[in-house]
This record gives sequence, structure tokens and C-alpha cells, in this order.
Amino acid sequence: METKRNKTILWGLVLIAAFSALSLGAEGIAEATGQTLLMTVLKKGTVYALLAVSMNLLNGFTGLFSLGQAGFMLIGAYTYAILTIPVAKRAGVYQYYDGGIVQFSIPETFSGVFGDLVGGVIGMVITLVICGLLAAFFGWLIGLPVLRLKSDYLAIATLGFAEIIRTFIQYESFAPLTNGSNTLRQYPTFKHLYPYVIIVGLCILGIVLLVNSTYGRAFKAIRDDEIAAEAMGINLAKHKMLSFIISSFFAGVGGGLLAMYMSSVQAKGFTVAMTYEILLMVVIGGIGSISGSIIASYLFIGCSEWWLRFLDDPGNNPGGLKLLAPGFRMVVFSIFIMIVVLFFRKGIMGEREFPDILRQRAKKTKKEAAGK
Amino acid sequence: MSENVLKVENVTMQFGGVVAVDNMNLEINQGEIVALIGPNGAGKTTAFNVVTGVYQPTNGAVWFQGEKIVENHPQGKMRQQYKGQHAGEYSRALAPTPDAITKLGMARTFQNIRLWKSQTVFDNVLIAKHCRTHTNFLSAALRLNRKEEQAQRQHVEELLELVGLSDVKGELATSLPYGKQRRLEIARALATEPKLLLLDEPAAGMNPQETGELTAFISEIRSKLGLTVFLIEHHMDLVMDISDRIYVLDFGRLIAEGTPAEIQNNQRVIDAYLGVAEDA
Amino acid sequence: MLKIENLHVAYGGIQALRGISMEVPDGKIVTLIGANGAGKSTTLRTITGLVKAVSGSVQWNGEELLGKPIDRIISAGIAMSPEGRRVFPDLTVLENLKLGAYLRRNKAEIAKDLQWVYELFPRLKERDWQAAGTLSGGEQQMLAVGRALMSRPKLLLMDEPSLGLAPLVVQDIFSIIGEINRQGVTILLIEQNANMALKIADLAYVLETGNITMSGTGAELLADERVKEAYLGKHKS
Amino acid sequence: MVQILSTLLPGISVGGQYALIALGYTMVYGILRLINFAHGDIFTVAGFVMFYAVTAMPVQLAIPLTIAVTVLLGFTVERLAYKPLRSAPRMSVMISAIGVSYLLQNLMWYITGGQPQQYPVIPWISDSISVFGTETKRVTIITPILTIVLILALVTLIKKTRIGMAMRAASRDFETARLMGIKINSVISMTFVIGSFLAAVGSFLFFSNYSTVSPTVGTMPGLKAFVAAVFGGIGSIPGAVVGGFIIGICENIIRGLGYSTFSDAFTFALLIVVLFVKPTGLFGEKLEEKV
Amino acid sequence: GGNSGGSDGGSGSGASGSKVIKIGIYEPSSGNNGAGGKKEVLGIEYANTQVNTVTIGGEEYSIELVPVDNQSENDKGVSAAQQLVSSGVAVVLGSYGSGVSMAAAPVFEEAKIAAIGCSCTNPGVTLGNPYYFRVCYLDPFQGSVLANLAKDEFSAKTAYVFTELGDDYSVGLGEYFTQECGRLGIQVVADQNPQGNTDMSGFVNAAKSAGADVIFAPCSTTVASLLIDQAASAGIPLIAGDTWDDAVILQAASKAGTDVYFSTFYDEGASDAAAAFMDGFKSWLNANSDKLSNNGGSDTVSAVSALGYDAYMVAVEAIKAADSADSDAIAQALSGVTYTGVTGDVVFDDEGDVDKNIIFIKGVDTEKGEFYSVKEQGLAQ
Ligand SMILES: Nc1ncnc2c1ncn2[C@@H]1O[C@H](COP(=O)(O)OP(=O)(O)OP(=O)(O)O)[C@@H](O)[C@H]1O
Ligand SMILES: Nc1ncnc2c1ncn2[C@@H]1O[C@H](COP(=O)(O)OP(=O)(O)OP(=O)(O)O)[C@@H](O)[C@H]1O
Ligand SMILES: [Mg+2]
Ligand SMILES: [Mg+2]
Repeated sequence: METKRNKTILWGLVLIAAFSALSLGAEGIAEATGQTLLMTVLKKGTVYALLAVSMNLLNGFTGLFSLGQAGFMLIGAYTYAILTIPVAKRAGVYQYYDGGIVQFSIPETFSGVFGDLVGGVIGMVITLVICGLLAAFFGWLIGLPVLRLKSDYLAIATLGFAEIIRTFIQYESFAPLTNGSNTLRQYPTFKHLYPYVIIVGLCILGIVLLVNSTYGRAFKAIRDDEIAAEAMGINLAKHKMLSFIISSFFAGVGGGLLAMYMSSVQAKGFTVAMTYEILLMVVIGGIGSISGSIIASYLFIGCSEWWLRFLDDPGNNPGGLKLLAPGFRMVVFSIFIMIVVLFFRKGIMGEREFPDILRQRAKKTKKEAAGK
Repeated sequence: MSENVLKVENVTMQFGGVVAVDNMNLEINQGEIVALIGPNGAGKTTAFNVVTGVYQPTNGAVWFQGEKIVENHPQGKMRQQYKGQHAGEYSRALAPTPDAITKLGMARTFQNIRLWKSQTVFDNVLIAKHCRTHTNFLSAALRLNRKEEQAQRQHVEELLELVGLSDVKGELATSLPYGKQRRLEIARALATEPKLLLLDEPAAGMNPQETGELTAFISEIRSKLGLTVFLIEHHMDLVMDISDRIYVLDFGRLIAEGTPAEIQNNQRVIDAYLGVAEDA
Repeated sequence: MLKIENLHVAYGGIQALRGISMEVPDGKIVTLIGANGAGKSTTLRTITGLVKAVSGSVQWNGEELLGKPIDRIISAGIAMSPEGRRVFPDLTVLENLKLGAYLRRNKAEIAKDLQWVYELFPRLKERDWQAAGTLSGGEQQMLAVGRALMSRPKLLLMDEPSLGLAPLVVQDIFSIIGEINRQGVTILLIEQNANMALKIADLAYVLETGNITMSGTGAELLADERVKEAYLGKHKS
Repeated sequence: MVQILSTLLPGISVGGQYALIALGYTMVYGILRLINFAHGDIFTVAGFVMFYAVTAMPVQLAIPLTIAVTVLLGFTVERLAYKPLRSAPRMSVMISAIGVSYLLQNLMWYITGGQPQQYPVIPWISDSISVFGTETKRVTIITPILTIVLILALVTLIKKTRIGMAMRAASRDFETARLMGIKINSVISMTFVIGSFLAAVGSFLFFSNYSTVSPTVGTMPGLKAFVAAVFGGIGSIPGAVVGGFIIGICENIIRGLGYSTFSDAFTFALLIVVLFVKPTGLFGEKLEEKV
Repeated sequence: GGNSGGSDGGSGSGASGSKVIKIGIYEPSSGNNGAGGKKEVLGIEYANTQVNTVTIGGEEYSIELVPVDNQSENDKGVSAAQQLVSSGVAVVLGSYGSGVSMAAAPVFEEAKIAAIGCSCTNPGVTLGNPYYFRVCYLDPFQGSVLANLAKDEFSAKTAYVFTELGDDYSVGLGEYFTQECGRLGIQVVADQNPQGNTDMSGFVNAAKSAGADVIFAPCSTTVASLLIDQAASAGIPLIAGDTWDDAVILQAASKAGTDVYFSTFYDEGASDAAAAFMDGFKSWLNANSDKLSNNGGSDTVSAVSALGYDAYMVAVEAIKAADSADSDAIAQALSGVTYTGVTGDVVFDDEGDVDKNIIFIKGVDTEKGEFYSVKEQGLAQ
């Protein structure tokens, strides 16, 4: 038993290393062949994988129906941007607000100590942690009043908070800090895919470990039957809050990464629609399955932003048909989603994880071998 | 040490105008098996709910191992509506959540089985051990709590052995037949390391044969684990077999208390509850 | 007469009924006993159409019921008090009872039957305004039986009606079963309390893991050693 | 006075529209425990149908046609996207609703090209009238009245009729409802038909006031209406109406005071405060489970 | 790595055997700005029908357009931009909407592909990015000019500034307008419309009670048509920015019968080239029902179409000047390009912006249901 549990950490780290190496290699090939879009899609898919998994922790494992994801991502994204824009570029970014009131940049500060590259990376990573912490703090703040609510009431209250956060970020009086409705940009980003893979991998590994720990089991108990959980000595308020804060933390980190991916952030993009999208990924992957969320994120992004693009081009119309036109891609995509929702009710993975499937396979082949 | 384990003191529980429990007083001593019986809707489950913190009583107090754990007095709208007694005697509002009470050493099963549906038999019991863990979530996630986890799993194995579910520990809890689910509920409650075990109709849905087995099982765990048991049951075979004492509740009020033999011959109880014994 | 022939039912891969055949003659009380998970409830649920059969036939007065929509089956005069009571928790006791008579139109008769049910279960009358979800377990059981009676069924299917009831009420329930049977209602009864069930039953079947292993009159089975051993408990009759 | 009236009137009118849409949410929720995310889009589709219908026929014909098409759409959506999931977990149905919403929006986009369209003028209700010196359209006055009439009818339907009782029974337990002989599929279809009908009526009032239809125009009123439904206690009909009016009026007061930036935030904040005090909304049933 | 990205892309062999050079179109055809984006694309497509070959190194290349939809959203824009990079375009045109343009800027910069904005007016688009250019004037200028218009045309003492919360274009333009008003002594009352709100009556009432002589409403056409309707009942004239040059506004204003003035990039009467573009574009539209429907169903010429046309032509000039299909070479050549377009002269400054000192003001003739030229407005000295 003990060795098996150690293995999770080890395997996780090995997998992360393997995928980073793989992504580095793939990047080289992509660049050589000019297929850089693949990398972009993978980057976004990686970021969304973290976002989906963090939402799954809450919705899938703890059974708390929350629609506040976009709000926490927004906090993460803005925190990252605000803390990392180089001082020299602030005047240009905060063009209406005299360069804003924040007059330092964490990566720059670290560059001063450790040199440009190392210091910059350290600074960026530390900022990401701050993104998470700040989002977690807001998670705590919001959790206080809303976590006593049940199911749909909780959903709408968290959705409401996300909207409130957005309004405040756009509020003119805070603009010297947040740049109001205007875009934040010119902050440092990771150019390559592998840093995303490493960071997201570590975060997801953390979530996997948590989910399989005694706390994760307590979360699942709350999901399955709150009353029984409470009667068996699980403090509902404390555990729901814990799950909410942890989920917010990772949503914040994910938001920071998303900011990097987009290279510019603007509050108006972080709407409920974004939350719905992530929720779709969670459900398509399988509620309560981490590997499902990860797989679904890549499929979702690949499908919506890449493979189907040809459907938008009227030039591709076969024969005299006029079906293909701008917007048709999204129609087809929504039909895909409906098909998955209707015919794969438990999502791609159900509640299983990838290792479970491998194990089942192994068992089956063993059985077959024995049968012969 | 004649300290009683549980003491219910002047407890009244009122839902709007309905008085479900009316000025209840009872005591349960260390090591006893005490049954609470009474007609349907008499307020038995409600009494359990008050004791375990699911409901806050309208008035009265509950003591556990010499410590007052629950107390309340009619407040707000209830002040006018209150129909019970001892109104002025309590002044505090002490209402711990059920989990806090469980941690003190009280555990229960439910009238309608409430297992964690998507979990295996083993995990159902293991999760109940969560309230006895000391690690925080970070060290748990980073696997710094190996010793504790190890010990807990060991304990769960023992419990499953005790209730005779070792052979099905990997199966989903809901795939078990009813009788075994009842046993699992008991095992789960035992995992929280209780001193006092409350069972709400543990034999419901069992046939006489299974009920007989359950009776033996309850006696066994009582003596093995040194438990005190408080149970609600309508199967008189079981009640009369294992109870040291019985309380009878009718319309929220205690109408009798005594040994099984006394209760069986109490005319008031026969009229209100037992009926003319045909097969009891 | 209800006639079941070679009925197979499965939940996904799990075989719940493996080809059972049985009869419920008009005007009789027939009981079905068996251990937990034997497939008793499944039998009743298949008759009412809540569960789809794999194969076999269920005929009610010559009419095939399998594959019929549930409302058709109900309107043919079959009612069921389901396992686990299943009252409508948000509706009041009175509304629950009225829903029992959902397919009936004659207001006067419905009112009369309501009085009848209230006489059978005075507790329900006391609480007719209360949301059914807040009733005690036993009160809910009474409501479930009362609700089934409100449709004035020709065939009444009862799934463990005595579950969770006080001994006195259990006796009442059984005498009520006898009473409605005398009024001409055919009854198919599932009971854990095999003892009492067999006493009032005209005909009984024993179900074991999806198969019918024994059948006979109530009295015959009551006297059967194997039945005593397995279902009636060792130490008391 | 005129100042107050000129803030209050639009508030009441918007509130009425929210209420009409909110009813659709609440009815479906009441019976399926489903937040029908697609409801706002059905409402938008009604707007577009009207727009296209008047290009081909007189308004008198276009109105019933719009109602018919909307009702048919609601019915079809239920049959295709929700009915197959009857026994699936609640979350799946909800996701299906999000999917339908996504699909309808994208479909409208594809068909209309995303160009906002001018909603046709419906004679009489779009006429300007003067109330106590405040210029307004007749629709502003009609909306709350119509809303209240429709609600009374609906409450009667649900509380007093057989089908109403069937709806409430089905809302918690399909299987047992079936055992009572209730055809739950018809009952559910009925709910969607009524909900869509209200959405169509709401769309006439709404778009006559605001004149432009675009694929996403229904999102915000949809969300607000949804908030209104939750506010009043989702599943409760009077709750939806009270919620709709409160939100409509509050919003306009906030704007009147010059804090429009916060009008949405305020709506949500108000909602959270209400939920904090009453976790199931103003008129919501307590979701207490008996142990 | 990553520096050599697309710099050698942009050329290849066409099916016919002749060489092809690709021009990417980075525009929204869905989302909030989808309608506007499509019109910009129409201008580009029309330009492509006019000039569809270019000679490089003595060889004739045919020009192929590669459109991609950025969905008006920043996060979707990044992959759309990358799509263009991947397909090897030599130069990019777009996008409608400054936000998405800024989101894509680093992608193009890294791939060393020049992007020419058509109608994105936010200063941030080109600022600090040597690969982003644009052919339209900037918001600071536009805002100031419109404030002057308010003073000259309406003798405004009080202006009500209505912007859209969360929209940088709207807020920015409002900001510049307000600043200039301060200089001109016009009092400003400002308010913001939350996203998705459709009830404008509150704002109009507020404007009325503030005694505003004019409402300045830099906002999207969707919001605009809601606003116009309400403003009409209050009888307050409206001023707006470049987004209002759209048939939607024409319909709304004609229906409501109110005064509407807006700045625009293009006036068909300004030059012969402009007039020729108008005629040519209209007949091209009318000849093709798909194009017509992309233009919102009418043949009203939007300024963004004209800008799209000019951007395309400038791109072609740059390719010629570079005499190379290499994207980086084209980018270098762009800063030296001078071109007289249908929206005026294009000469890029150091930031990659054009210096225009006059803005066309148009209004709605509610009776005829047409736009008409009001004047050419500059800044007060
Ligand atoms: N939440 C509640 N709201 C209103 N009334 C309630 C509530 N809970 C219980 N009651 C009422 O209180 C009374 C006692 O119920 P309780 O469940 O304690 O009965 P019980 O003795 O356990 O009966 P049974 O043996 O049938 O389970 C019943 O009449 C019931 O209707
Ligand atoms: N919904 C279901 N899904 C899967 N399996 C089921 C389902 N319902 C019942 N079963 C299985 O079918 C078999 C028969 O169940 P059924 O409920 O008919 O038994 P029963 O005889 O009524 O038992 P009890 O006395 O416990 O009520 C059991 O093995 C049970 O686990
Ligand atoms: Mg009870
Ligand atoms: Mg059963």
C-alpha cells in the first residue's frame, strides 16, 4: 500500500518530465515545418486543462456547483499582468493613467538579483503563486457568505460574484491599478510550451495527490451525501471552504497562465461564457475524472480553434452548396457538443481515471491469457 | 464511575405547531443497550436528531459524558408558539454541528440508509476515519502522513472483519444487499471511534432470520468494543432480546420506562404500541 | 387474473429475474417472499412498466402488459404502493392522496374514498395539510398505501407495506389488506414479515436469486421446514 | 414627481419583462430541477422570427406565427435535448441546456450573419403616450398589467387544476408520478410550451421597447430574469414575479442615481444578500431533507 | 528558437504553376464585432479583385487571401493569429477591434510578419511594436475632433458622455473627448453602460435631466441602435465615433427621426479616388448576393470597407517596394511606403501610424434615409 502511494508522486514527476521533453521536441519539429499553430493550441489546451481540473475539484469531487471560475481567473490574470509589466512599459500600457500606481515589476526585481533569465523566470513563477494566493484569498472571502447555499443557489451566487469582480476591475476609480476597461499587455510571457507543461503538470499533480488523500475522500463524501458526511464527523463548512479555496488558488494560477498565453488581458473577456466553456470541458471529460478533464480540454480547444476552421471558409464549399460560411464552424462545433452530451452521458472518461483503464485492460488480458 | 454516558434533559422539539418531542428526559449508562420504541411519528427519530445535532431542540439540554453539549430555549417566533414546559430554565443556545458531536464520541446510523454511493465498501469506512486524522491538507497531499494513514487502513480492515464484510470490501457500497448495507452503516459509524452508538431502525427491511443475526451482532460489538448502544426499532424480537432497558415514546412523550419484561406487560404500552402480541 | 410467464429482467448486465412464472388469481391475496435482492421488487416494477423486461409475458385479464406505457397499465386498474414509500415530499398529505386518484373523474366517489382512507388511517386525516416529506417514516408508509387505494384498483401491488411500522400498525395493515381484499381487490404482496404474510395469503411464491423455487398455499409454506429455516427465523415462530 | 416617474416607469416595465422570462425559468426548474440556460436564447429566437415574419406577412399574422414557432421550438428542444436525459444526473441535463444555448446562439449567428436587426414596429403597443407628463410607449404600461394577468392565470393553473397538480408531483419523482397514471412527458412538454409561450409574449414587449435584435441580445435579460427567478426562490411563481419587478426597479433607480457602472453588480450583490438571509430566495421552499 | 518563424514564408507555388503570395486577413466574423469585421473583409476582397497580382523580382505572383476568424475575443484571437503564421502569410491585415489586435501583436512580432490595422484606433496597437502599422487615425485625435464638433455644431455647454463599461475603445474615446471638452469649456456628465444591458431609457433620462445639449456615445452599433431610439424621444442630438458608419445606424436613426452625427474615415466626395471606390464597390456588392448579405443586406458603403481597401493596397505597395516575398523584408519596406488611398494619404510615422489631420463628419438624413457629409472637421487652433 505504502509503496503504491509513493509511486503516485514519482510517476507524476516522471510523466511531467516526459511531457516537457516531448513538448520541447515537438516544438522543434513544429518550427522546422512551420506548423506553429499546433504549439499554440497545445499551450492553450494545457492552460485550460488546469482550469478544468480546478473546476472539477469543486464541481466534480466536492459536489459544489460553482460558476465563479471566470472571476477567479480574472483575478489571477490581472494580478499577473499588473505585477509583471516592466516599469519602462507602464506609461504606454496605462496610457490614460500616467503609468498607473504600481511602479515595480516582480520579474525585473528578481532579474536584478539573479540575472535576466533566471531572475525573470523566478519572478514569473513567484508572481503566479501570488496570483493563486490572491484568488484563494478572494475565494475565502466569497466562500464565507455563499458556501452555506445549496446547489443552484450556490451556482448563481458564485456567478454573481464573478460578475461583481469584473465590474470592480473595470471601475474607473481603480483604473490606476487595473487600467480600467483597457487592455493590460507587454508583460513577460513564456515563449515555449514546456514551461506551461511543467507548471500545469505540477499543479495537477498536486490536485491528484489531494484528491487521493484523506481530504479528497472527505470531499467525495460531501458530494455523495452531505448529511451522512456531517454525521460521520466531517466538518462541512471547513471542508467546503478548503475545496473552494484550493480550487480558487488553481483557477488563479490558471488565470495567470492564460494571461501569458493571451499576451494581453482585458476584463471584458472573462464572462460567464468562459465559465460555461470550462464547465463543458469538465462534463465532456467526465465529472469527477481528472484525466477526463485534461483530455477534454485539449479536444475542446483543438476542435473549436483548429480542426474545424475550414468550415468557415466559403471557398471550401463542395459543389453548389452554400453551407460553409463564417459561423458554420461554431454551429458544427455546438452540434458536436450536443452529441457528446446526449450520447456519452458520463463524458469521455466517466468517473474513471486513465490508470484505471490501463489496469482494467491488464486485468482483461490476464484473464484472457488465463482462459486460454 | 456511575457517570451516565448520555442524559437528555427536558428536551422539547417543536416544528411550527407540531410538538414532535415533548419534555423528554432520559439517561443511558455506560455499557447499556437501551431501546427507544413507540408508534410511528412518536418522535423517536427526532430525538436522535436532537441528540446528534441535526436539529437544535426548541428547549432543553443534552449531556454527553458529563458535559453539556446541546442547550436551547424558545427564541424568536417560537416564544409565542412554544407549547412545552420548562420554558424559563434554559438561557444559552449551544448548538454544535453534527460533526462536532461525532468527534466527541457519538455516532449514528440512519433510518433510510445513507451510504456514500459512489464509494467502495472499504472507502465508506475509511472516510469515516477522516474525523480522527491529525494531518492538515498539505501534508496529506504530500504524503507526509503515511504512518497515520497506514494505521487507519489497518483499523478499517479490522472493522470490516468484525462486521463480516471483508470479502466484499472492494465493491461499491450500493451493490450490496440490504442487510449488508445495514452492517456497513454500522461499521462506518464504528470507524469514528464512538463511545455511544445510535442505531435508527437497524433491522428495517430485514426478514426475521436476518433480524436474528443482527441481534447477535449488536450484542457482540457491544461487548467487544465496550460500547454503549441506543437504538430505535420496531422489531420487537430484537428489542426484547438485547435491550437492558426500554423507553417508550408516544406523541413525543415518554410513557414508560423499564426492562423488557416490564414493558411487555405494561398495559399502556400494549394499547399504544405493541397491540395484542401475536408474534412479538 | 394476472399471469406471468417466463419473465426475464436484467439491469445492465445483472440478471434480476431469470424466467419466473406465476399467477395471481382474481380476488385472492398472493404473496411473494424471498431474501434481500431476490428480485421481488423487480417483479412488481416490471408489472407496472417501470422496468423493461428482456423477455417473457405479463398478462392481465388476457391483455399483454409488457411494452405498454405506464399510464395505460395504471388505467387498466393496477396500483402499487412502492418500496421505500415514495410519497411526493413537497405536496401535502391531501394532495398526495388526490394524486392517487389522478385518473379518476368522478368527484363524489373520490371524496367518498378519501373518507374511507382517512378512516383506515386516522393519522393521515390529522396531518392532511402537512408536507408529506416531513412525516415520520411510518406515517409516510400509511400515506403510500392510502394513495394506492385512492385509485380504487382491481389489482393492488404492495411492496413491503409493513416496513418501519409499529407492531400495532403492522397488525392494522394486515387486517386492512384482508379488508380491501374482501371488497374484491386482488392483492400481490411482498413482505419481509413472511410470517404474517403467509398467514393471510391464499397463495405464496418463494423467490430466490431471480428464480421461483417454491410455491403453494400460505399455510403449506408456513409449515414448510425450508421456509421456516430461511425466512421465519430459527428461534421464534 | 416627473423625475421619479421617469425612473420608476421603465423600471416597472423592465421588471415585467424580466418576470415574464423568469417564469419560463421557474416553471421548468419547478418541474425538472433544471436551469434551462437555453431559455434566454429561445426568447431571442422569438425576436428574430418576428423580424423575418413581418417581411412576409402582416403583423396580425406574424404575431401568432411567432408564438407558434417559439412554442414549437421550446417543445422540440425539450424532446431532443432534455428528454433523452431523463434518467441521467442533473448536471448532464444542465450541460445539455448550456449546449442548446450555445447551439441556438451560433445558429442565429450563422443565419443572420450577426447583424443587429431593427425589430418591426407593432402598431398600438409601440405608440407613444403620456403618463403624468412623462413620455413613454404604451408597451411600458401594458407590460406590468399583462404580466400580472398571465401570472394569475398561471398560478390558478398550477394550484387549482389537475395538470397543475401533476406538474408539481412530477417535479420531484418521475417514477412515482408515472405510477399515479401521470403522463410525465406530456406534463413536461406542457411546461415547456407554457414557458416558451411566455418567452414569445415577453419578446414582443421587450423588443418593442428596445428595437434591435441580435443573436446575443437575449443573454443579459435572460441572465437577469434567471437572477430574478432565484431571487424570488426558484420554482416559485410569485417569487419570479416579485424578483423580476424588484430587480427591474432597483436597476433603474441605480441608473437614475448615476451609478450605472454598478447596476449589474448591484443586482448580484442584492441577490447574494437576499440569499444570505434566506438561502432559498424570498419565496423558495426550504430544501430541508428529513433525516 | 522561434525567431525564424515565418520570415521565409509567404510564397509558394499556386496550382496553376504561377507563384503565389499570401495575405492574411485577421478579422472577426463572429462575436460582438463580427458584423463590422465582415465589412472590413469585404473592402479587402474588393481590393483583391482590383489588384490580384504583384511582381517580385521580375516574376509575377498572384495574391491569395487567407482569412481567419478571431471571434472578437482575445483568447481566441491568439490561435487565429497563429493559424495565419502557420499558413505562411507574408503580411496580415486587421483587425476590427483594437483589443484583438493587441492580443495578436506579439504573435506577429515574433514571426516577423507585418500587420496593418485597418480601423483599430487605439494607440496601444502600434505602440512599441515595430511590426504593427495602421491606416486610420487614432483615438486621441478623433476624440478631440468630436469635442470640437460638439462645440462648433451644437454650441454645446454640457455634453453627456455615454461609454460602454469594459470596452477599451469606447472608454478611451470617451476619455479623449472629455479631455478636449475640458479645454473647450464644455461641461461633461459621464456614465457607463454595463455589458449586455439593453435598457437605455435611464441614461437618456439622466442626460435630459443634466441638461445635456448633446450625447456623445462612442459605442457599438448594437448598443447604438438601442440608444438612438430612446434619445429620439428626449430630442437630444447624438455624436459618435467611427463605428457608427453603418447601415444599422441609418435604419435606427431614420426610424427614430433624430439627429445623429459621427466621425468617419471615408467620404465619397472627398476625392476622385474615393468616388471611384464607392461606385466600384457598390456594383461589386450588388453583383454578388453573398457579399451583399455580408454587408448587412444593403449596399451602403461603410468606412471600414474603404480602410480595408486601403490597407490591402498599402500591403501591395510594400511588397512591391520590398521586391521580396519575405515577410520581414516587407515589414521593413512598409515604413517607407507612401500611398494615396481612398481614405486619404498614407504615410507612416515612427510608430507605424498615419498622420491625418482632418476627419470626415457625416450625419443621417432621416427623411431620405441616407448618410450625408456634414463637413470636414479639424482641431480648433
Ligand atoms: N422537519 C419537520 N417538520 C415538520 N414536522 C416534522 C419534521 N420532522 C418530523 N416531523 C414530525 O414530527 C413527528 C415525529 O417524527 P419522527 O420522525 O421523529 O417519528 P418517529 O418516531 O421516528 O416515527 P417512525 O417510527 O415512523 O420513524 C412526526 O409527526 C413528523 O411528522
Ligand atoms: N436500479 C438497479 N440497477 C442495478 N441493479 C439493480 C437495480 N435495482 C435492483 N437491482 C438488482 O437486482 C436484484 C433484484 O433486486 P430487487 O430490488 O428486485 O430485490 P428485492 O427482492 O426486492 O430485495 P429487497 O428485499 O432488498 O427489497 C438485486 O441484485 C439488485 O441488486
Ligand atoms: Mg423514525
Ligand atoms: Mg424490494
